[in-house]
Amino acid sequence: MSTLHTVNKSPYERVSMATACAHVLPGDAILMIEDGVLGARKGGAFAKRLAELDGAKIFALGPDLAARGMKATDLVEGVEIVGYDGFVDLTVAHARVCAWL
Amino acid sequence: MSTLHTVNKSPYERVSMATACAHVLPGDAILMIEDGVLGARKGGAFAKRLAELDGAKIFALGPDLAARGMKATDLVEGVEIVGYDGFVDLTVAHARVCAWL
Amino acid sequence: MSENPKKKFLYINRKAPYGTIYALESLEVVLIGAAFEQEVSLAFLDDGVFQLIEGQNAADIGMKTFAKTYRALGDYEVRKLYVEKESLAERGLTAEDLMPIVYEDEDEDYAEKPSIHFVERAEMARLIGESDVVLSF
Amino acid sequence: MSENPKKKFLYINRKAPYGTIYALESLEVVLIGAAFEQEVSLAFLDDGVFQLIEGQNAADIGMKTFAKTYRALGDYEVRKLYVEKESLAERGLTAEDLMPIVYEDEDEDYAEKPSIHFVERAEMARLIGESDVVLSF
Amino acid sequence: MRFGIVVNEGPYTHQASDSALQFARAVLAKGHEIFRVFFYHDGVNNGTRFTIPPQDDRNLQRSWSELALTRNIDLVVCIAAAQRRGILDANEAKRQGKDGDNIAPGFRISGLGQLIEAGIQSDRLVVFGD
Amino acid sequence: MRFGIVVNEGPYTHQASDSALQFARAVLAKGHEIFRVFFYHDGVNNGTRFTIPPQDDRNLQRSWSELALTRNIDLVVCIAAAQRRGILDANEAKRQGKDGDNIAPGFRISGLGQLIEAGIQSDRLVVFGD
Repeated sequence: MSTLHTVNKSPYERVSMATACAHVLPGDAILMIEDGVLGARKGGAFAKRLAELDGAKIFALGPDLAARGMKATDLVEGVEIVGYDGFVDLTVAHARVCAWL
Repeated sequence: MSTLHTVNKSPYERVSMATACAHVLPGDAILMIEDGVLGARKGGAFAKRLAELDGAKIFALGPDLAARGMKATDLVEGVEIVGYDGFVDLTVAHARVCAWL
Repeated sequence: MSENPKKKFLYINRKAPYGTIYALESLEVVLIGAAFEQEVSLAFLDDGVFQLIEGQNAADIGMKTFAKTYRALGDYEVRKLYVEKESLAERGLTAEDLMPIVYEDEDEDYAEKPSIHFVERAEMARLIGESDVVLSF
Repeated sequence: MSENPKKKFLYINRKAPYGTIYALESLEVVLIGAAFEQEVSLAFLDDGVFQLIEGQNAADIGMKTFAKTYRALGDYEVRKLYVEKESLAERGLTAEDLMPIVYEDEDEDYAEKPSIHFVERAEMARLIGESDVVLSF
Repeated sequence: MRFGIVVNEGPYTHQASDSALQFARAVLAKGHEIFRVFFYHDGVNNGTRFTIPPQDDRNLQRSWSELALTRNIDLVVCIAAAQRRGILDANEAKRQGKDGDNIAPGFRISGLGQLIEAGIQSDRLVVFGD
Repeated sequence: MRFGIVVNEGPYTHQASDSALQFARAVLAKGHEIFRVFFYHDGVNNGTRFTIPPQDDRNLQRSWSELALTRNIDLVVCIAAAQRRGILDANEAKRQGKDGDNIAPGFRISGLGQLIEAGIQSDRLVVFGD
């Protein structure tokens, strides 16, 4: 009965991604969409925070990454890229969706 | 030729107030308006940051404080309360206004 | 809706009042939603805790002081308001800074009971994980 | 406007592109503003530095990739783009991650020169303090 | 599965409407069902037929209207939020004494109860916002 | 002194329009001059006459219109931003083949150059936004 957490804002602008990370349970997943994908960049100050997260998988929306010039090799290790179809699958695979707006 | 910096968002939600504080010059002033006044509360995590700021005066808009239930005694020491008329005077007293949106 | 089992609705309030309309319009959903007889909880975390501050007066910014509506929630059978302790502490707030919100317990001779429950972050995470529908604005 | 002395306009870009429209609509102001022959500088700090990232492609989110417009700024006599070093570093970015933006210097036989200048935070603060008009979106 | 989708922001300014639209199309492409798309807060501004985006840009209102008309998706604009922001259908305009309306094809104006109902009737409710 | 004021957000959703209005009134009360109020981004949504706020709430469009009509303040809505968001005057509606318009009294639609001009002609430019 896990939760899919969506985060759509940069962790460098807003607190929402940090708050989402602080409220995941084992088995949950975080999906970065829109400006949220900026948090997935390797070498950024927020990367450490993501690395500390255990028990939750992290996904980033591919079309949003591409828009922002981010390639798979730019991402923190362990972040998985999905498309809109994968986004739908994630909502099905988890019992509920919590949007951290 | 100093600058009036306006900040309208809570420092607990967004980075804008921290960025404003990092870009003031001696003689500048910061005016907290709207949700920005939430940063003026004594005892909050952001209060330390404000205390470190020297060379710039800090103002908070009274009507916005009142809306949010904040009294003069709730504020970090040194924060001065002004009304909309004082806001106008501050824009006149400084050479330019920089809004940290 | 009577053929369906009740669902657990969780409203997540993370935004300060007045600077944006989200707190007010979220409350309007809660009031309408009360008529649907679902299980309703409200979560207040991050800047959402500022919604419950005592002594709000928005007259001089030209807005309605809608804070009193939270006090009426008990009459709408909305009696579970969870406030995150860590969010309060980070903002220099304590329980005493919030308005008292109570409901009348019809099972105990209409005794007034507090609607606000202060929870740790881990408990808040569990609340999310036990909900059927999470509404955030 | 010819009777007035030129003013120093500073456009502050602090928001990431695509997630919101501010970066795009700010750029539209810069392009229109170029016709007014004022002194124009653009500041990129905080998430605004993401506007200049190389390799943007917004096709799959259904939007226009407007990044190439920054490269055309030189033709509009907009040749001073200041990027804050601390903002880049915090986000794990270096100068090599940004697109090259150049202008042709008519005083030096149209030699291509970089429009982007990397500045420390203190220098960015001075730039603000030397402006006549600060536009932020 | 049956989805409810909530859109809290207007077109173009925030990506919410774009993301919701792409998500809705993916839901349908996967063979799932959309019970309702509910437009709240500034999201009601997606429902005006008066927008004229630049020629080389997407037209979000038209895309939503097409989804409603070709796939029979229920697009509901919250009446209270719509009144605050100036989105009217012919009925509302008449009732409120306004001299025109601007609702786009495929959108209908209704109450907040439709949002709660979407929460009850859908297997998943997905919210897009600022 | 002469002021330019910029409003980047629509009514009610963000406080920007309220703050700008209170600031504008204070500017005039102090005997200063307002060269222009420029509405950009979602700020253009302040200029629709279709809003119907709740009876016990403020009416921002009416307040702006009153300021324009009683104090002769120039309220300019950016045309490009307005087209994206569905704010039209009668001329634009006709030119674009739209079947109605929604501009409020006292507002006029014009180009972005009016913003730059406000920056040039005003002693202080004050921006309100999200």
